[in-house]
Amino acid sequence: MELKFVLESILFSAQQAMTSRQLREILVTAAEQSEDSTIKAFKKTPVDNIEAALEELGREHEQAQRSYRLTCVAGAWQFISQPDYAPWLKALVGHKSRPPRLSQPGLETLAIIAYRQPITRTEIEQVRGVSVDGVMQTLLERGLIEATGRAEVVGRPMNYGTTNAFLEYFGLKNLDDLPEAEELRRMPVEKPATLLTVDPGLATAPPELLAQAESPQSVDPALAEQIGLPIVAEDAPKEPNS
Amino acid sequence: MELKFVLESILFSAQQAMTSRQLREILVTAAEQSEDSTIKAFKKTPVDNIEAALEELGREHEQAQRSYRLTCVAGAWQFISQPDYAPWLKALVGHKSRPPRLSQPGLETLAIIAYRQPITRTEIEQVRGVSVDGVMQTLLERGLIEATGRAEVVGRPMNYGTTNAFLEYFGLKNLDDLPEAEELRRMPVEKPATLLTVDPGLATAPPELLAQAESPQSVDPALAEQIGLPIVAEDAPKEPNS
Amino acid sequence: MTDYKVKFEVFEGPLDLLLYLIKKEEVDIYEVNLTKLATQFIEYIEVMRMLDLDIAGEFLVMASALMYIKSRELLPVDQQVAVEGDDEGEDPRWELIRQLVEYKKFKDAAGRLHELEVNQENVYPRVPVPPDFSADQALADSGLSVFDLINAVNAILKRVAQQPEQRDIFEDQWTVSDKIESLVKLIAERPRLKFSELFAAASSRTEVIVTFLAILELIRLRQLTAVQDEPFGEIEITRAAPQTEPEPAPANTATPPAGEPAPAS
Repeated sequence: MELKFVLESILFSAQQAMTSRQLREILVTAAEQSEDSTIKAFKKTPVDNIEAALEELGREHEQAQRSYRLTCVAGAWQFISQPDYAPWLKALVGHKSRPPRLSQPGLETLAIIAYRQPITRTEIEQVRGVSVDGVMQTLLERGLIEATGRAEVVGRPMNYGTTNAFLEYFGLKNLDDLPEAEELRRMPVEKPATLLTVDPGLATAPPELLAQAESPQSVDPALAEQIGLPIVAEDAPKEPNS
Repeated sequence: MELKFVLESILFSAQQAMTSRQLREILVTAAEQSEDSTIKAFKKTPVDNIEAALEELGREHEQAQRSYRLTCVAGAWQFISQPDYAPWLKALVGHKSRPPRLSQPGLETLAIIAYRQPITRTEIEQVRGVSVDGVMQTLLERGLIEATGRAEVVGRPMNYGTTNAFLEYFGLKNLDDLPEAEELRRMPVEKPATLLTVDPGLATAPPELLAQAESPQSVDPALAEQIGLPIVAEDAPKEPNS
Repeated sequence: MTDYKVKFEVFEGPLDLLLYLIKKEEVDIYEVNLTKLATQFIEYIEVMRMLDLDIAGEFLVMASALMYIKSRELLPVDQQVAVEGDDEGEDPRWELIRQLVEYKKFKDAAGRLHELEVNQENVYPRVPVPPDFSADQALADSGLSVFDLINAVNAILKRVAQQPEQRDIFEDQWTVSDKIESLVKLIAERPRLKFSELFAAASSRTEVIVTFLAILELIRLRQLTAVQDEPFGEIEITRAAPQTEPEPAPANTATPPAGEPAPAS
């Protein structure tokens, strides 16, 4: 019976991280409860030997390259799974996964709304050159944008703007705090008297609209990054995670 | 990301043994909650692949010869400790609560049912040579056996078979995992080519002596001991095989 | 006294008794002298009767069967053949041996099941605590995002970069786990620290990064909490609520006597 395997078996079944001293207590308890000389032999194991065995175990499990490791944090040893497998473990424990991070169209649309609010759906579509119905729906559901009133144009369409949740989501103090705000605000979106300025046959916005802006294509990922929009979304605003 | 390691990580963190179907559900749930293509890729993993990966994992952990291994009991996979380390785990988590061990008649009856199922009560009694009423009752109450239908013979008696609880109690993967399964299942005892010729001897006790059940007064147990009978003192036993 | 009785506990039935007798003779079941066996069996039944034991009906049935076999053995061989007939299944000797062989197999199987039963008592399934993803929320709970922290670290890195190149030799002296340990000690002494203070002594880019990773790990493990009293104010690090600390107090109650010999490991 090798000390390291005895320790391994204890740590593998333990409900919490254990220090070498706690492990030693288990060795002592087992020795006292048993008549077996093999088990009694571990009673007087010095803490130093336990620590050396733990280090060796840690290295072995590191080298084994499995889905879990034996780690030591602040002197306490514990088997933990590798972070790569978190998505499945969340599914296992029924952890309500956070809403998935915003999609690229979502981020672009949000950026347009943030910098040009209040803005109508049609105006957003002018910039993006594509329909934004689905994306708007998602942003509304996640509480990042809201209807702010009606635009004083033909048909009186809804105006949209960002919410406080939006500020929280991106850790912003206020809208002025948006990075490079000046530049983006200059991006022209005409407030047309007539609603149809986009050629319905075109899949993308007329180039001249965008050419005037500093950004080449609508809002590309690089820009989103530049303005500090996190690529990985943190938690959803409205839903305090359980 | 290898399937087997994903499965391993789930089993490593699971609170109970899991079947390949349950594991598959976790893969599906994780895929639905994620936007990551790596995670989504496991959504349609066939159960067959999962089972093959589990078998491989089981072999790997067997070969690793550590203090624990991955087992499959009644179709559900779980990490368990090697029995050698029980003294320390006892010290760590205390005694396991387990139903009392089965009696000898219980084990014999269970063995007959396990290897010969489906089997009727009469067939069991033919093998054991004694009544099994009390024993069957106990086994049924403990959920180790169950009625599986009726035999297509005169009187249509009940057939009995073992349950999943039986596999779990003995730590068996399935019925093929029973010790010497092939030999004991449905194998008729072969009659040898020649039976040994038995020398005629003298009868010591005429049959009529046995037929009349006339017993003398109770006899000193020392007499029984003298002729090598194992004896147990007890008050008024009704059922010798309970 | 009628309530005092002696009971055969060990024999499960007549077959069990026969196996016992065969074992005593140290012969194979197929080679057993059935006449002798019958004699011994009946002797046992006699003793049981003398002891006023409850003799189960099965024992008496078996005794009769043995008597029958024995009586047939007494007949001349030519008459035996006539009695046996053509159907070998009806040979009572074979029938008994078949039964004994079969019963023996299951008795042995029962023994193996018992071994498995005992083995299972010593098997402990791993029952881990469920993975706790609420720890991921530690940051969110504090109203901070990881970006706030990165931002703060960035500022510190810039400051370090502005310092003249110095002590590059010591670049690699820190590991994350070293830092974790020193932070745990520090936070034990001073429950509330300014984020920037933790980096005050940092002399290299590596050390800043290592310190930062250590803080993140401790926050994840719920050892530390990051708080910010006002938006964009100074971030402070405090000890987390104690209930989830992985190292409970009893750890210190172990008293390892020094200098004791180690067991062979």
